[in-house]
Amino acid sequence: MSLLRIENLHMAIHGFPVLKGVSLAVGVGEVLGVIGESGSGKSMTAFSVMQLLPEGAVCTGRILLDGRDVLDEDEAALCRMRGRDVGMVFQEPMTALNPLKNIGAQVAETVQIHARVGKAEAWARAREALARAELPEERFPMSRFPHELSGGQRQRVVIAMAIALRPKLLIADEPTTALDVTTQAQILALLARLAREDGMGLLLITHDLAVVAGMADRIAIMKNGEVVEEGPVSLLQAGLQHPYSQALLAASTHQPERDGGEDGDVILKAEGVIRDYSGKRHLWGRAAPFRAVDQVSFTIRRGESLGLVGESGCGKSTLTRALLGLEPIQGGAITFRGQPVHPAMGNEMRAGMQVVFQDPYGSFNPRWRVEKLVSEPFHLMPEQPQNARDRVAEALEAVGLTSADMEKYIHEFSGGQRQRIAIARALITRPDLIVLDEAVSALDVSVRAQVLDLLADLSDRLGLTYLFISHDLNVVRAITDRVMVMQRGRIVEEGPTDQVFTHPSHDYTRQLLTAAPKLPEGAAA
Amino acid sequence: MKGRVSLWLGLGLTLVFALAAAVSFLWVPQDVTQLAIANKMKPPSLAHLLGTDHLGRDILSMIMVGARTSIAVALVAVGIGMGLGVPLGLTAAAHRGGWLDEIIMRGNDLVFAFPSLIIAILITAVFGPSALNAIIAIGIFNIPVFARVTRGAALSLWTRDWIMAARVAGKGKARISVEHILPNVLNLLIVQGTIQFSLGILAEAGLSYVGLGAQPPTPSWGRMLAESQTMISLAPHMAIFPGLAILLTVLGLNLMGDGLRDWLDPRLRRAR
Amino acid sequence: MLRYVTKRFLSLCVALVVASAVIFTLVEVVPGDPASFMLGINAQEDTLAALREELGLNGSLLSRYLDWVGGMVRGDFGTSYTYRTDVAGMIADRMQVSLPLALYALALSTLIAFPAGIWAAARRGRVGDVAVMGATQLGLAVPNFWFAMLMVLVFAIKLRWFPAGGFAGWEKGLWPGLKSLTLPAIALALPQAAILTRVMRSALIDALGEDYIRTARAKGLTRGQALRRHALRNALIPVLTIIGMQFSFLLAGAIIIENVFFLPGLGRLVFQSISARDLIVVESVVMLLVFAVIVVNFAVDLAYALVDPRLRTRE
Amino acid sequence: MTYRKFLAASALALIASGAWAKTDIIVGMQLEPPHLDPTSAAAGAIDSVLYSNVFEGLTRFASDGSIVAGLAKSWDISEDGLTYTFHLNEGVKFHDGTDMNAEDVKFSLDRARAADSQNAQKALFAGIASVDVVDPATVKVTLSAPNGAFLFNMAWGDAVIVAPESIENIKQAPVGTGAFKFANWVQGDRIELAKNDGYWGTPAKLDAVTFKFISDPTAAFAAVMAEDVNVFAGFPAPENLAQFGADPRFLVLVGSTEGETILSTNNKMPPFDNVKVREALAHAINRQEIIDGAMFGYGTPIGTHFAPHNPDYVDLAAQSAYDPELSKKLLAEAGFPDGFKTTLKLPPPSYARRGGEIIAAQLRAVGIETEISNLEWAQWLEEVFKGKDYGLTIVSHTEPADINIYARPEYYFQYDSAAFQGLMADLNNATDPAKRSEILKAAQKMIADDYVNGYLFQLAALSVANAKVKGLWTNAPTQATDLTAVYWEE
Repeated sequence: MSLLRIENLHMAIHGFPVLKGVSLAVGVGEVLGVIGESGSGKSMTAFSVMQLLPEGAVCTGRILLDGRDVLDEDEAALCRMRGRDVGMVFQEPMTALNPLKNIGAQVAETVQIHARVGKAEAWARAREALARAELPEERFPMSRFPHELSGGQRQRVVIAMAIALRPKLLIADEPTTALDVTTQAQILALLARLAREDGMGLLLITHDLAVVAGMADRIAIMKNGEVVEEGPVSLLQAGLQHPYSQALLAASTHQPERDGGEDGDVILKAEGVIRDYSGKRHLWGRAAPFRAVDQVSFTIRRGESLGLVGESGCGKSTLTRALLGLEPIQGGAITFRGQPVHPAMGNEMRAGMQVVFQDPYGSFNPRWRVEKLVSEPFHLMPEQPQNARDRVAEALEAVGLTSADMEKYIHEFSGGQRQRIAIARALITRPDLIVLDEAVSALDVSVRAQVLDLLADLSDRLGLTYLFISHDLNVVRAITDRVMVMQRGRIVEEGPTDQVFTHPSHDYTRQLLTAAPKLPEGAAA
Repeated sequence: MKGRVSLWLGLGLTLVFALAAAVSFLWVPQDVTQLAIANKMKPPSLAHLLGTDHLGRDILSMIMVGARTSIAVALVAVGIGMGLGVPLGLTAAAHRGGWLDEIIMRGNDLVFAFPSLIIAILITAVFGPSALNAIIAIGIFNIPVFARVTRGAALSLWTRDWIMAARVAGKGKARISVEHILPNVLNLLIVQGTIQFSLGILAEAGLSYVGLGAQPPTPSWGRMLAESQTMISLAPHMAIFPGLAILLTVLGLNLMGDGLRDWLDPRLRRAR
Repeated sequence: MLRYVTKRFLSLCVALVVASAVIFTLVEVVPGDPASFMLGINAQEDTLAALREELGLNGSLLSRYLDWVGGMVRGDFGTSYTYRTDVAGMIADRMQVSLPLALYALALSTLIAFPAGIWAAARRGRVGDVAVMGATQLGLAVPNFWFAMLMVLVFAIKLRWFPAGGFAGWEKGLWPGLKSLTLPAIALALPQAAILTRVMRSALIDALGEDYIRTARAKGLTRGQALRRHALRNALIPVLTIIGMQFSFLLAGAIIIENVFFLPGLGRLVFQSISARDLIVVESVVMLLVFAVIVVNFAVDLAYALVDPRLRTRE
Repeated sequence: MTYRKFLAASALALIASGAWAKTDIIVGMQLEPPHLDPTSAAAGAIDSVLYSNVFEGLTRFASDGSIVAGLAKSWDISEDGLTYTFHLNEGVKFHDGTDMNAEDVKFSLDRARAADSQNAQKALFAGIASVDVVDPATVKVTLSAPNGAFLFNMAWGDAVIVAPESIENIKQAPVGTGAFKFANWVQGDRIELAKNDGYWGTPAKLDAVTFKFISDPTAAFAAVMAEDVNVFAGFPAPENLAQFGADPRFLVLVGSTEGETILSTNNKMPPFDNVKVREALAHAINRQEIIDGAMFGYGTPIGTHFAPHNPDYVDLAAQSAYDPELSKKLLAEAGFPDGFKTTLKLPPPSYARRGGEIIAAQLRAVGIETEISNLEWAQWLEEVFKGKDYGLTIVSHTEPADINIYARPEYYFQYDSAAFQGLMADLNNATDPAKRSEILKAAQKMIADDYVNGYLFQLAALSVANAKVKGLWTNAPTQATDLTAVYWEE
């Protein structure tokens, strides 16, 4: 008998249908991976089980937990169920904890809500739960506050809260999406172990096929509020049936076709670059200065695609800003086409390098039309070109949009289209170097594949030089000729991409590669 | 939904008084400079819809002309606050963390620390009471409000990627502030402007109440209230109608501000 | 820590010096001679000169400024021109009215605003919420001096529950004093309560939208429990800021209400001193008020640290 | 208050409602004294509290304005009118227990006329050549020139007798000889007086007096209505009096004051230097409308600068009767057929503010545009009185018998007439009552003929009292709230 059985679940928010007849089942001790792109309804399915839906949501169908229909329960019964029978882990550990309460109190609260026990007993059980989530009290006293913990540690606190009462079912909604790749591996391992030890059912929701490939018993693929395919995880190798599933898998392993970069002359050169931040001011004074970039040296040659990988906080974004001449450096030198790069450099220098940012939703002034957005870098020209409109149209067409899109506002475009507009904006001054700062990280896999194709195509056609910055090893591997690995402000390894990925020389590189979730060998559409 | 109701209600109330002020330029039931002592303190009647005051003037006409004073004072005070506060806030945000930011914000704190009513009284003691000086007194204290709101909103905008893109496009801080920041804080400024407008009307009434606002014979709601206070039990209409005028105008502006906030807030709009 | 305090103290001193200069200039440019105000229209020139000499009005601006600032540093606020008494003593007397009045009004506004704000936030969008928000809109729109007048008409003249004004003094006991401050405190508290209710509500609604509330709900807390245990304290920071601002405002901003109820408070002291050109009193009281605001702001900053562990230090 | 006193007081209060009358009173008034020395400030509020209650002079004003004996029980005047010999009452003690004798009189008068004197009415003492102590009960004052008004001058609050022993703290703790002694002052709120048991004259009937200061007219109305005060002396809102009058709990007292309320005109500023313009101004003004509109009917129209209740008063109101047509004609003759613009600067009292609005409307009707600015007293003194920077202003001259100000060319309305100055010199030298009366009448006529100022109305003394309070002054010949004879009716 299934622990959780969802039958023909329909859910609409203010009359707008979100789920259209979802049916799923999780058995005792089973791990079900639910995969889907944004808008597929995978998270809403999870919240339907908890009945923690946004205002105006109406569910029909059946959600049977241990044989009882959640949709028939009143609020009091639901409160008894949540946290005791079903635990939940969320995507964003940085905000999932109350900043004003220490972690002990927050975990103990789960116990106190459900079990009529004294404070000491509740804290004892919280201690135990934290220990099981690998936050032993000796190293992580329960009096710690959330802000004193890293993202991965906070996620462990959330997990401890969810499993404190050993629920029958644990729902994990993208539990590792916000985490670095090494932390992700640890958290996934922890979840797998807890499910195994307690015989919990685990409903693991993710956008990443590779994440479920390693730990799910069965998988379900969702699209537009429907389950398009469900079956054992072995389907990944055995062959997915539904065309969407196949396309998803193909996109996840996509390798854009590109010619190898030829060796041109050096256009950007960094020598011993140092970037210090004066300590942050806080209530009781100023923290010690922080060295974000430490003695970094490298070169980029014309026509080449250079990758820069590293986990969050390693200094790659800081380095990017220094390379673009937006912030001063405290040591070393950066030269672009033989001339020094610094915040006061001339427009002609700036016109030579452009940038594409990560967030397709935050990269554009929402009040400007596309024509104005794309043509903004013309500001760098001594004078506005005569054929400005034609050049905007040309750039838009180059990235697969039409000239008619010039008249639109940015909110009329999807995430992938926005990223194309960002690329068009970067192309408009015909720069020598384009810096791609996590340019595809926020995109769904299928869109990401298309944008990567576009980038490969553009570099082949226009002979562009890329500096490709990402935390995602798979992406870097797909698009770069050479790669640098950055850790704590330093470049720890550098070399041709294939060589670094197949024969890493530095421990850290090896760690990264091991931690990255991988699709099983032979997974193919 | 609720936002819509308060927006329309607020807009309606505000328009009524704005219209009354506009009409008063062309026509009022009775000239407010004409006194008719024999006809004083008459309760509302067909001849005088809202009655007459202690000098026999028509209260409806007084309220209509008084609306001009209130609106003009509050509007110009908001203008002063915006005109100086917004550039200051933009500058501070553009130089966030720098000495300029520090000076502007400390200056703001200092103005905030001063007791506004006392300073207003001092200003009128220096320059003599008049509508203009009331405007200055109210306007000065609007400056830090707008500076803070602008800076706060601008700070979060400065971290956006599109600002970075503009910097990559070689644009300077001033240019980015005007082209990118200002249009995107405008919503907030409009909402804050409505609120300051309503506070300005209350402040003008308060100043006039203590005799520091517009001077006779220019009618002013606050002075009408002040003059009628001793007669409130003799001729309650004299105090009630100007009081209601203030109350309804301020209410209208506040409702409009609330409604505008809900309507302009993209977060709330998306949820709708 | 020490460095922070020193820095904070220095910036506080700079602020006070700038404030004192601004106040002094503003007050000294006020036209009108205190001596001729005191002696009236039949005074003779030699009499006026004698009085000016005694009041110390003949010195240069700079020396008078330095005398004033120097005196304040030593705790001597000077001698009132008109009353001819110690300004510090006068301020202390008036504080016996102004301080309790401000605290009383603040207590009332908090007592109204907390339950009303919480209640409205918990019922967001429903009838109760709309009613509370409507009431706060009214509270914001009513000119408080006018509301005060209506209260006097009803509660003092018609019903005789409270005195129409004046201050009974504390020497007769707590109740007569409180009684005479009740109507003014209500008049002062009304708009403040409206503001505070709105801040409380919106801060709570913001807090209720946070992820950690969802986490708490997933633990099995009811809506109410999540609000009380998690949202409330997080909502307190903006509320504290407003309470701090309101306190300093109430201390100085009661001039009109003090006039309506003829209370011998600080506000009326300044008002009368300005018209009597008792400049030293004006300067000293305004300086004191500015000082109070700065100190209250500092206290609010410290209170943040009590509420929010992120602001406490661990290093 | 000790516990026992408290018991006694409550017992008293209980009985008061029965057989015995109340013996304490709360008097409201608008202005609070800045300090409590009547001899070194112009503030009328000081006299309102202390005159005759706490401090007394050699002579004093009676309620009808006549001059009667005060601390001096009698006096002799020399033939040439230069020497006044005052015979003091015996056994008079200051509140601190020290004796009041001729030395104190000499001290007080010498202090007031000294070079460094801070007396606001120093002119009152200007004619004194010397003050000599004859014996402890007799003092001789020698004048440098005869002064018919000397006894009148000595009755002013600025001429009360103070003691050298207590002069140091007089501003905070006044020590006088009156029927009440100063007890307590809560600044900003109230002043308390207590009965002086050792008073030399008729003892006061009240045991305790509290003066409460309520500046806001609305608050004053509320305080009276709520019976927070028993008497309000100088009630600031005439519009409320009808209501009090209709209420059996209250009694409204309407009396006369020495306050000639005038539209002061800057006689040196064109076009007011033209007598035709001033005459036009006079005819443009409708006095009755001002009295009705600004004072709600309280006030007596005047046609010159003189109090109507004074036996020497000449009614000249008809000479400047309201006649806008005549006014326009006069303006045209003076060369202003289309009128002109001027300023109208108004001090704080409501007679000025309301009256100003009405006068502005009346002047507008004949073509004179006025720009009104409302000033505080300090500003008014600076700009108008001292700076003479004004066209028109409204003010009530409350000093008694002050027609002599027209003899001062530097005075703020800048009337410079040798003829009038001569009249005043004659008046000073005249001691014969008939002669003085004749001169005074001529003086009134002269300033009316010259239309120096617009003469509006005599300010009324308006007070409200609990109907059971008896013995209050109705008229206000000087700024005083004499409570020495006040008692509660049973």
